[in-house]
Amino acid sequence: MTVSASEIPAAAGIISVSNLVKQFGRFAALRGVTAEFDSGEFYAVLGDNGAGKTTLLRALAGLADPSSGTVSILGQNPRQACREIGYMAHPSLLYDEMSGMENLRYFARLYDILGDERCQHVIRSVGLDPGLARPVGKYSQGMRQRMSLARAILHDPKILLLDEPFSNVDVHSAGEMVGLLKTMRDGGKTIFVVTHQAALLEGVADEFVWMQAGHIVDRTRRLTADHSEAGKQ
Amino acid sequence: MTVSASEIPAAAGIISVSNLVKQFGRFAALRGVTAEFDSGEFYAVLGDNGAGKTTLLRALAGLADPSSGTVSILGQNPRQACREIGYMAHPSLLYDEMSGMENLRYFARLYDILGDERCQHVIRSVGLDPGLARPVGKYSQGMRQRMSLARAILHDPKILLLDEPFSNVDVHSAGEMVGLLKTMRDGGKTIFVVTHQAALLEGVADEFVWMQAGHIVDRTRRLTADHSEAGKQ
Amino acid sequence: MKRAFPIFAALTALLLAYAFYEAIWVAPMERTMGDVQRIFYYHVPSAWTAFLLFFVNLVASIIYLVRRNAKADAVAVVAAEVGVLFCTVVLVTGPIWARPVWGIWWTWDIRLTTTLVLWLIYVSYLVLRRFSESSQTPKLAAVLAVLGALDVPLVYFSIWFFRTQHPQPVIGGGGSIDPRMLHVLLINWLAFSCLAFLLCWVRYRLEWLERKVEEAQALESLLGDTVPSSQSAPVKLPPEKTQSSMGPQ
Amino acid sequence: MSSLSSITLATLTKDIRLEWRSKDAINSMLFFSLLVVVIFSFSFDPNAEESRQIVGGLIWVAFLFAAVVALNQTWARELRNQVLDAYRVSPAPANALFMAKVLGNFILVSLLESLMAPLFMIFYNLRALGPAWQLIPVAMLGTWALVVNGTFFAAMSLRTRSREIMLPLLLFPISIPAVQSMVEATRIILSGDGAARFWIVLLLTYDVVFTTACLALFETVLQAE
Amino acid sequence: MSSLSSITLATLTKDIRLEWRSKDAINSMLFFSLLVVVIFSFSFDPNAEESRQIVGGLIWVAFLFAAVVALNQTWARELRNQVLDAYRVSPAPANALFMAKVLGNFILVSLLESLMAPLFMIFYNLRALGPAWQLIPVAMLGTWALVVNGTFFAAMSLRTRSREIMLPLLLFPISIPAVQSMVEATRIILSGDGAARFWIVLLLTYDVVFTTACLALFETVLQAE
Ligand code: HEM
Ligand SMILES: Nc1ncnc2c1ncn2[C@@H]1O[C@H](COP(=O)(O)OP(=O)(O)OP(=O)(O)O)[C@@H](O)[C@H]1O
Ligand SMILES: Nc1ncnc2c1ncn2[C@@H]1O[C@H](COP(=O)(O)OP(=O)(O)OP(=O)(O)O)[C@@H](O)[C@H]1O
Ligand SMILES: [Mg+2]
Ligand SMILES: [Mg+2]
Repeated sequence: MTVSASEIPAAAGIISVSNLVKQFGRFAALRGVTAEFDSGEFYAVLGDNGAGKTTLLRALAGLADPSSGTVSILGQNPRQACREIGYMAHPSLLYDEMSGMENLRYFARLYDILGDERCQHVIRSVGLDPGLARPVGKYSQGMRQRMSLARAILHDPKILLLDEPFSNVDVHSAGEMVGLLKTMRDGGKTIFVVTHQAALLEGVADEFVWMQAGHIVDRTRRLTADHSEAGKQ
Repeated sequence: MTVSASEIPAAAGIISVSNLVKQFGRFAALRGVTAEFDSGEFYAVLGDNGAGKTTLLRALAGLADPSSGTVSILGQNPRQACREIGYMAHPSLLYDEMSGMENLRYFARLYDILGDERCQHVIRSVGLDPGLARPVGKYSQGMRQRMSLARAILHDPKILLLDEPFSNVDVHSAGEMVGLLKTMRDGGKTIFVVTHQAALLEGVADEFVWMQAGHIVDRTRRLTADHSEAGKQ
Repeated sequence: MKRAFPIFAALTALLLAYAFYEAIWVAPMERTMGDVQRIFYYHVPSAWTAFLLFFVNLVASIIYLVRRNAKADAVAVVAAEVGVLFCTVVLVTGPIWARPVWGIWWTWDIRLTTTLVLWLIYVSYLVLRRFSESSQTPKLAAVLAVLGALDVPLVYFSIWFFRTQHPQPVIGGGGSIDPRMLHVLLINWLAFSCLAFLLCWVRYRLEWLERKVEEAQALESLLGDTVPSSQSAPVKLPPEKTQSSMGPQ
Repeated sequence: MSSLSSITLATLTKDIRLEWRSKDAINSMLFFSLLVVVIFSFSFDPNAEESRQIVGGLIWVAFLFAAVVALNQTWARELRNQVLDAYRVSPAPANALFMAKVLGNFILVSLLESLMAPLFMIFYNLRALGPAWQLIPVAMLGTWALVVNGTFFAAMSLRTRSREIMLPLLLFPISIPAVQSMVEATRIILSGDGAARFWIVLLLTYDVVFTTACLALFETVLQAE
Repeated sequence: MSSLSSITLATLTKDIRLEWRSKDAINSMLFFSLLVVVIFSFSFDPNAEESRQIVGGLIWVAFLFAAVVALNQTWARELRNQVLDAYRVSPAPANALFMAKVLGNFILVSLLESLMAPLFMIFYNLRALGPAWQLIPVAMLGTWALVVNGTFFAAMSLRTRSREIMLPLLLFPISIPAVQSMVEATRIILSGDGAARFWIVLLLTYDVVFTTACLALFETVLQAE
């Protein structure tokens, strides 16, 4: 598959979402999202509070059943493609009482990964020490976010979905995480990052996806100031 | 009381903290903080995760009993001075099931404020509509943060303690809230804002208070890049 | 279709009135119990109707689980609601009847107990629907309906073996019922079934409309913070920023 | 003092208004107590003479379990967005909050009891042989005892891990004399042999002692963080 | 299938290891059951001949309430940092998680019962007049019935408001035949009149039916969000 360089991505993407609607009672968080996303790109998903960013990510991860519309990942539905998806939410998705290594060892079992090497490798790759005996609950916020990322990439997925990985993280740790993500994108992964701190991803992300009120209102190659006008269309 | 213009504030401040230590089990979140803060200033409290910012604010509000050291506010202890303190935490401190007006009406009773005028006035002053019947739980994050601020300023306190008022708020709402705070500072209030988005307060805050590992490591008039070196002292 | 409803409603009302007349004035008086026995014509038809509705609920729930058909789910709710209503009628008329006849309000007779448990199960079904927060309420409710239905035969056996001293049914097993009484009973049953169907119809239409409205509202409402953001954040607050600026664009 | 009672009233009104709006707690509690009664009558065959003898104990144990579930919800609303902190930074007296919660719980638990008691009567075919009116002060004093301590301990268990389980762990040991008095008084009244006065006086003493103690100590519990 | 059992085992081991590390749940549960026994013996005079007759009911009601408290904690750990989502995005089968939780709860509740049963024996001076060994299958089948349904309904109530109260509201109505069978079987064995076989078979049927149904439906419940 060739990655199109134009503003509008090629039709045959790794992820394709068509007319996605997600309704919560009297409120629709997604209101007909149609989009294609390409392999090996770094997408930054931006938008106001309540725009539907988290909901979109959860629908891509197969955690939220769409009310209507379809999500197709590598031609399958998200549940079938789950081995290719790494998901990192705002909460850590880790057991606070276990050490990082114990956590990963457990999640490795869920993916049928045997042996400790993979876990150790992943922990090292996010810049932590696999020998750390401290339970995750006692990690600092920055360390916890890294460990959470380690869990998401444990099974070497093709697609990474990260929800506000830098929120409540200090500037220094955030910078390091961005570097890490960049390396992974360069290694061929498709990366989605939801964030309110778009400036952190300037020059790193390949495409900025602007959401508003349950729609994708714009997709830009650069973090331009004119997205808000696009939003008003 | 004259407000000193020098880097080190005058000794006779509106708030004085001496040798404050706050211990949680085996961990000290504050490790001997000594500081004076002046009336009518806008303080931005910055620092890494776990630096002790929230703990300091809670100690100032009288919500956390210091393990040792003293906090004096207008010469009294924080509990006695509670009528002069407005506190806004990260959670909204509001009842989700009641409308904004109903919430404020209840909190007004706690401060012996009778009549609806004050509540209406405060809600208007944060840019919301007092007639809004929707329960606070259905407000957007930005509206909720405003209403939370309204609760904090309801009894017209001299001192405002705000913990991450802009976190998870989109850029637009955050900008509006900064404007509001600036107006209040100009109206003579002393304001403390804890935040990770220091850039928002550049040119607005009178002083940046840098915290690290339970200490105040620096206080600067401007948001300089050399704070990290100060931190390493 | 539009006209069918009022016609059916009118017919049901007529039938109910006729059944009432039959039950109170036409049916013969029972020898030992006297007039109290006339509760019979409300008690038994309500029970039969309730059972029928619970069965409908089960079938609809299974259809929902298999097909994920929203209409089946709506039918399931409606059947459960109206079924609980009729079951309540049984549970109220029963003791009213029991008090003068047996001298007690309640006994752990097999029929009484199974009715009570059935009522409890379907009330818990309604409670679950009410308390469930997610958009997946129908799935959870359908699951509970299936488990609840599985429980009923087991309840029956556990009571059947245990509570031996239940009083004999007034009208002994099988055909010893007075044919005139049977006639009135059947008329009442027909009337009650029509009433139940009517209630279900109304509730179903309401439920379906409500869902449609919800769906439409959902796509329009801008409950979230949807003020168009601008990069150059205005530091000055707009003078009176009220609801109107957040209304539908 | 006037501020105390006016804030108590404001808080109580607010709680009742919120409850009225959703009716969640009351509905689920009513159904729960109904279930407790039914489960009890399945476990203790109401036709057996023996169960009839100990129904005083049954009733109170059932009330106790239902009350614990209700009491566990007491502070849920104040915790949701840490609203309790807003109360703590205000000049309002701690006891106003406590009294409002106690009164609210008292109303709720009394409501539950007035539903469950008739059901027990029906299922177990009860008829009081002693002076039945005395059951009312017994029930009220007993409920008050449970509710005062329960509200207090619910506030204490806010600061602990696994909050729901803490409440009974704290409440049950302290409530034993109250439970004992309630059970004995009820048994005496229902069976009609002897006078329940001793037990009623004991309950009254228990109530006075613990209400005073809780009022004296609640400020400390509330401000502990 | 091998992945099912290996993941079940991994999850169970993890839960037991975590529990062993803090011992929170088990300690508080033990203390809670002790309290229940004590409260019961205060409410139902153990010397009275009548209480002795209905002790089968007493034991099972006590177990039921203790079990509900334990079951309510089942998913607490998975909810804390939404770890459940991590499970849901993984390819691991839903039933592995369910079986691990059921087995964990079964171990926990059995532990509680083996502590409480001797206490009841001591307090109430019990001696089984029938074949006492039959109490063991009754207890095991009964516990399994409570635990399978309880774990399932605890997962269902995750998606509801006021989660703690929902569990008994869903569990009690459905458990009535199981409770009934346990109580009757225990009564028969303790008093020695008649054979408990019918009840044991009924319990077994109940267990088989509901275990199958829960396994068939758990995936739906887990993936509902
Ligand atoms: C106390 C609560 C009572 C409840 C919950 C109750 C429940 C029911 C139910 C569910 C049925 C229909 C079941 C079937 O057809 O097999 C039924 C039928 C009937 N009930 Fe009741 N009942 C109660 C009291 C009474 C009393 C006091 C009497 C009269 C003494 C009575 C007489 C009958 C008769 C004659 C029938 C229909 C004949 C039959 O099917 O055997 N019921 N009842
Ligand atoms: N489970 C839910 N039930 C009801 N409403 C929900 C639920 N989840 C999300 N919503 C609503 O859907 C809308 C979109 O939510 P979402 O979390 O996707 O926004 P977001 O873009 O991630 O916002 P934020 O920047 O605040 O994280 C919000 O208005 C939210 O209130
Ligand atoms: N109740 C508590 N019990 C134990 N430790 C606590 C408690 N509250 C805070 N801490 C610890 O104290 C330290 C300082 O916490 P604090 O919340 O003040 O940090 P902060 O500067 O506000 O950080 P952040 O930017 O993440 O909000 C942290 O390491 C935290 O883990
Ligand atoms: Mg989000
Ligand atoms: Mg903080």
